[in-house]
Amino acid sequence: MRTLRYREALREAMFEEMRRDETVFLMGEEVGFYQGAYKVSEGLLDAFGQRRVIDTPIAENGFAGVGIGAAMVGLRPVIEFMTWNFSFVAFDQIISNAAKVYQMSGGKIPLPIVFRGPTGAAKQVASQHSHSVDPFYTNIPGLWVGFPSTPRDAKGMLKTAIRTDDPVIFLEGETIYNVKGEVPDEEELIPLGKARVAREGKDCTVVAWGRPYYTALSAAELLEKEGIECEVIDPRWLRPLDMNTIIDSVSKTNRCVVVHEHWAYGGPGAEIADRVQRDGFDHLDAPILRVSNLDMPMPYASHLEELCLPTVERIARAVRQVCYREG
Amino acid sequence: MRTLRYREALREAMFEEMRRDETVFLMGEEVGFYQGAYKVSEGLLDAFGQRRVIDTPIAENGFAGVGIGAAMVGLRPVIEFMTWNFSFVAFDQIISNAAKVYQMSGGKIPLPIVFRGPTGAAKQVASQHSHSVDPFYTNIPGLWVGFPSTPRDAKGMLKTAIRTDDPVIFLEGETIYNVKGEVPDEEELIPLGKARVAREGKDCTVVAWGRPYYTALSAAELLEKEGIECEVIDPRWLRPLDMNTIIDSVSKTNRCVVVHEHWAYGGPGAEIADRVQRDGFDHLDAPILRVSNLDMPMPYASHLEELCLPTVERIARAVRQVCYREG
Amino acid sequence: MDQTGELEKFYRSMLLIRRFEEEAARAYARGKIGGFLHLYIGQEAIAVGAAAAIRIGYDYVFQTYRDHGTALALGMDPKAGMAELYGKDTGCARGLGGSMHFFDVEHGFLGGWAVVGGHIPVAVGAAFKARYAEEDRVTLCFFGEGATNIGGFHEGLSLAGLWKLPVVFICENNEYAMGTPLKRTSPVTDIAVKADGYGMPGEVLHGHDVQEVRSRVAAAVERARSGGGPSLLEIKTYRFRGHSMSDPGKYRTPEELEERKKRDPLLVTRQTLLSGGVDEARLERIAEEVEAVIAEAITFAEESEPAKEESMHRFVYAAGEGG
Amino acid sequence: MDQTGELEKFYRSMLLIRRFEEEAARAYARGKIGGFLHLYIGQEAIAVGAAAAIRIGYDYVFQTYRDHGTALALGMDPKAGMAELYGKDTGCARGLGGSMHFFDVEHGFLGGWAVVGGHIPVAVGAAFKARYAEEDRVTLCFFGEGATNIGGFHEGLSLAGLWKLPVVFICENNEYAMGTPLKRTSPVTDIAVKADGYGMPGEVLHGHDVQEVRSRVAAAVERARSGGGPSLLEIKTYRFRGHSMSDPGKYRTPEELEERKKRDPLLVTRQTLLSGGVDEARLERIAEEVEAVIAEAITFAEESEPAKEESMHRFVYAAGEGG
Ligand SMILES: Cc1ncc(C[n+]2csc(CCOP(=O)(O)OP(=O)(O)O)c2C)c(N)n1
Ligand SMILES: Cc1ncc(C[n+]2csc(CCOP(=O)(O)OP(=O)(O)O)c2C)c(N)n1
Ligand SMILES: [Mg+2]
Ligand SMILES: [Mg+2]
Repeated sequence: MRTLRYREALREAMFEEMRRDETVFLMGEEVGFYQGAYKVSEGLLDAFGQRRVIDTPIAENGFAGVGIGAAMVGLRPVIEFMTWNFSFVAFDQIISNAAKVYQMSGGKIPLPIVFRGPTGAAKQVASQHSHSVDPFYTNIPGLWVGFPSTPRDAKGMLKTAIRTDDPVIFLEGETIYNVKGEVPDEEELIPLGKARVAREGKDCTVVAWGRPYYTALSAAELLEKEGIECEVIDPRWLRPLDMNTIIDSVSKTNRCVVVHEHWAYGGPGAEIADRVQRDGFDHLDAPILRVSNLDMPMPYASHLEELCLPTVERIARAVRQVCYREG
Repeated sequence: MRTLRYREALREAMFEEMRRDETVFLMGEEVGFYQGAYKVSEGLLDAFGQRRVIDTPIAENGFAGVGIGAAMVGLRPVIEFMTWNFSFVAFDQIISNAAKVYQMSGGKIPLPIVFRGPTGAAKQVASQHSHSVDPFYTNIPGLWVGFPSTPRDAKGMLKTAIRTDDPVIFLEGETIYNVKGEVPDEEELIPLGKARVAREGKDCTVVAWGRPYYTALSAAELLEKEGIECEVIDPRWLRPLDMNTIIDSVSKTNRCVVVHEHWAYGGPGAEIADRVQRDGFDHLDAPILRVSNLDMPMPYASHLEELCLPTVERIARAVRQVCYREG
Repeated sequence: MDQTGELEKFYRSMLLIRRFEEEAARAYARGKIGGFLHLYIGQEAIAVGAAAAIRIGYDYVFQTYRDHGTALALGMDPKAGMAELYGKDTGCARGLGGSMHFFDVEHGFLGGWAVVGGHIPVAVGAAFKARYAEEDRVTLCFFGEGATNIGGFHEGLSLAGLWKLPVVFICENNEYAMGTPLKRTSPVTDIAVKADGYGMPGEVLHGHDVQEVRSRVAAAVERARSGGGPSLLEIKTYRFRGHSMSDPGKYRTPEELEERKKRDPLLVTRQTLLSGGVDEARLERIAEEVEAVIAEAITFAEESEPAKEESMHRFVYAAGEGG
Repeated sequence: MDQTGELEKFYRSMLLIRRFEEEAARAYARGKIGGFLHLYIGQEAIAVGAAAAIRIGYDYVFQTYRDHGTALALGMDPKAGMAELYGKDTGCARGLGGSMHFFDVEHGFLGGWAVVGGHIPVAVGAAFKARYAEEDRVTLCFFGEGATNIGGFHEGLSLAGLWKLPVVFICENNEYAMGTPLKRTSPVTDIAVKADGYGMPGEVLHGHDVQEVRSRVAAAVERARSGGGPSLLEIKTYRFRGHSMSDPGKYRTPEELEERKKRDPLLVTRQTLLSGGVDEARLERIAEEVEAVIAEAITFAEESEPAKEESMHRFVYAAGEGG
């Protein structure tokens, strides 16, 4: 095991997959000479040259489409969005083309492509730059959606994503690029659609990914002191969801809180809640609660931004509530 | 009362609002000389001329943006997407600009604009042309989302949408343009965020809008013969959701089925389910079930398309199941 | 092949497309075909001329929803095409795609795309791959003049121009985008003018002369193949039918239509052949052969099994869960 | 006003912008300001020259995230600007917008937009309204050279060109889009060339001469105002700082930067003023006045109340539920 940052783990995944497979390439804004806007691709240009690490103009619709076309005829593109906010100008390429090629061609043309980049509110970058895109891309059949929380998962999931024969939406937490964690020395592929139990506990199941995963772990520690033991589950893949792992946990805890950094209406948060109530109805001793971004465009001022995001306190309050432990 | 088609009711709403308010105009592809791809705007060019009924090139990002800019400085645009599938190339304009202007300007610039057009699968137009956009736009704070099911609501809701000082996403069912229904002679404004109980019943609450609203009514008739009385609720506005009306109903029926023509993952379907389990937990005698589009790109062949959409049989089965009336 | 022999081949191919679509229109009227059906009638010389200018099965071709002609010109089996329109399992996309999404990988036909402008960057991606893999494949990317105002057009051409990729952009300017004539949609009336902004040559040619199309496209293809970068060809043409089956085409006068029909590529080619010494009987025989192919395609489509439920479930993901 | 008097005014305005941003950069380093902060340092003559070419408060102006200079040149109160950067309730957007989203409706400054190209169609919409309302307002739309490859640019310019709307597109070509020089992003190196495709005039001018900017922009504005339609002006310039505070700007050489600083608009204007007979003391006085304004702005920002929680809840919807 070595200790790597989330950002470095992602870089290693790309490095190893590009070394292994000549058809893998990286394309996006500032991924090459600038070494990546968030330095995820640092060093890749040196290692692989301009043929395989390609800086693009600001034209997300264009280069997302180029990736799709290249994937149709045998390459395995990794397309970086500088942030997922900018995927909105490429939304049509992803939903109408990437998610449809395999079906439209009657199963003749698989589309091995990864779209990746940071998502969520960074720090005070205000409303146009603080979107969480989970609700948009998880709705769409034909796409896999991954969102690693730890360096280990970042590496192992990205490697899986690159090797998968379908389009993968790969969401990275912009604020957790610096998080450190252990990553195995040997190669590891984290399978599609497998969640991870990050912390065991018998009183309440907490499902969380991305930055709120860490907030949820902190809340779990706090609650432990109050005698509430949380089981924290990181779904890792948002599509497909590993409901077995979640339901197994709920059947033990009989309670569930979902924590996510996206607006509350719909999205994986609502989907998980719906599926837990449906598949775990008889196990539930309390309604499923969610801790979400407040329902408003992200404000710039730092103290307001904090209020909008899931906090330890909001999570703890939700857990206490489902455990009927309110004061 | 007069009998109008859904399409005519929409047209009347635009006609009346344009007559009433000089700042209202209609812009989109083929809305003028061609009289609208689906003839919703038939006659408007004749009545109001080219200044106020404006044909555009195929440039949704462009003309959606033009609408936003015009609304910022005092006009009240109605922007027609020929179908909502084509809003994907304008997605950034809607989420990053329309939904943000009021907040970004610190409350100085309201944005009275309506984006409207048909959504959902039409008939055999295949995967790229059969999207339901409800899950995408309902997630976004700063937008109101309406989806009328009847001609009366179509007219009264569109009038409200045009008069509202915020961006409104106005979804019309492509396959119900021909549906006929009664529309009052006098002016009617259907208020934002008010649902409608379309059919009373004591055994199961069924929430449905758009085409599935009619499918749900048919299922309710079928079930009546089996002794199950459904209460059918048409939310009319998907954002904001009128949860009071829904919870009131569930507190009576103790059961709920949500029927919708969008893919299952997330969206209003999951949101309603989540909010019912949360706010109505103690009333529920069975898990909330959903009847959704099958989770796949829409196939072309007509018999397959039918399988993908909510059917009377699938709805009836779900209702029987929550009523524990399965054979 | 001699000139006349080649032209005869082109004629046959154009006639096949024409008859395929006429029969498709009839089947549509009889409810055998559903959804949108956009006919290529009047534009056949472009597909046939362009197909003759490339290495079929090696080069890549992308088209809009108005795609039957291009697919057939490249050699797609009319049976697979008609079966697709009928929503049959034997269709070129197993009945999942329909009229707007023909695909025929063996002949390099990579769709059949229904969002205006959306396929242009995708086609550039295929050209990107040829460069990446150091292959001398060329990509043809077709679109209508109505597509030239949309972002996808701009971004696709910008990238191709910047990277000097081997792609030929073919704008089939049939004067209308649905009901809207070019002058109400574009600030410039010659599409080719836009090429300058992308650092590539722009050319205008006429689409009723199949040999002219072949040779002009071939020149652009050779330039692309030999590393000379992309081009934008504007081919002036006209569609004789409405935009799709539901469009009566009221936005144009009968006189305009009659005028344009004088340059019907089939008529023009037929006249050239006759004046080149080919006799009526020979053309008659070609017509009969074509009828036989079309009849066979219809029978095949009628008799094939409907698209399978299994297909719609299966062709969502290529990979199983687990990668 | 005489020539020198005008130039003095321009100088003052440019100095104000420069000093505002230098202080903003310091406050950023001290953690008083967060998020992205894109400085305009080196480009000030463009904002000031352009502002002098329009009817402020009547005409409409749209800018990217690099927006402080334009807002200040139009007359936005530096206090409101600095307070916005500090996230205060007294900021021009109540602390909700920050650096990238300055707004000042009274001076016709309609933002402050952070998605590249996204505001271009929006600006065209403001121009559309002027036509609709039969007003002779003109819209200025600023963007970087990096924005010219994106769809929004194309669609915005296409619509403006087609409808001959009263808008002046001003491309501030500062040679870099983040770390990428123009030659690696655009197939043509003169942005103005692209104007042809949109049926509008394209011009190139230099951005260090504020009077040249004023008069060339004024000509385009007058054309637009009098019904002559849109124009595309490419103004060559340079930014002396990195793209934003986090960019050390390693992609360019110190020599290049030094070379460009010789055309620092403040330096150039100062020299022109001095050789035009204005004495050092006078310039010193201007500098002192500016310092006072900046100091006041900082004090104001420091002392203002933080942005209010109520604001973030309130400014989501303008209409109550019920319409
Ligand atoms: C982005 C988008 N907007 C609108 C449409 C609806 N639409 C389909 S074809 C068409 C006209 C296209 O005209 P043109 O590009 O000239 O091609 P033609 O049909 O003449 O071959 C329109 C508006 C669409 N498919 N995609
Ligand atoms: C659609 C989109 N893609 C990417 C970005 C990230 N980004 C912000 S500024 C910028 C460079 C813009 O360069 P240019 O247009 O030349 O303007 P300048 O910063 O030089 O003023 C990029 C890539 C963005 N904001 N929007
Ligand atoms: Mg056309
Ligand atoms: Mg620049």
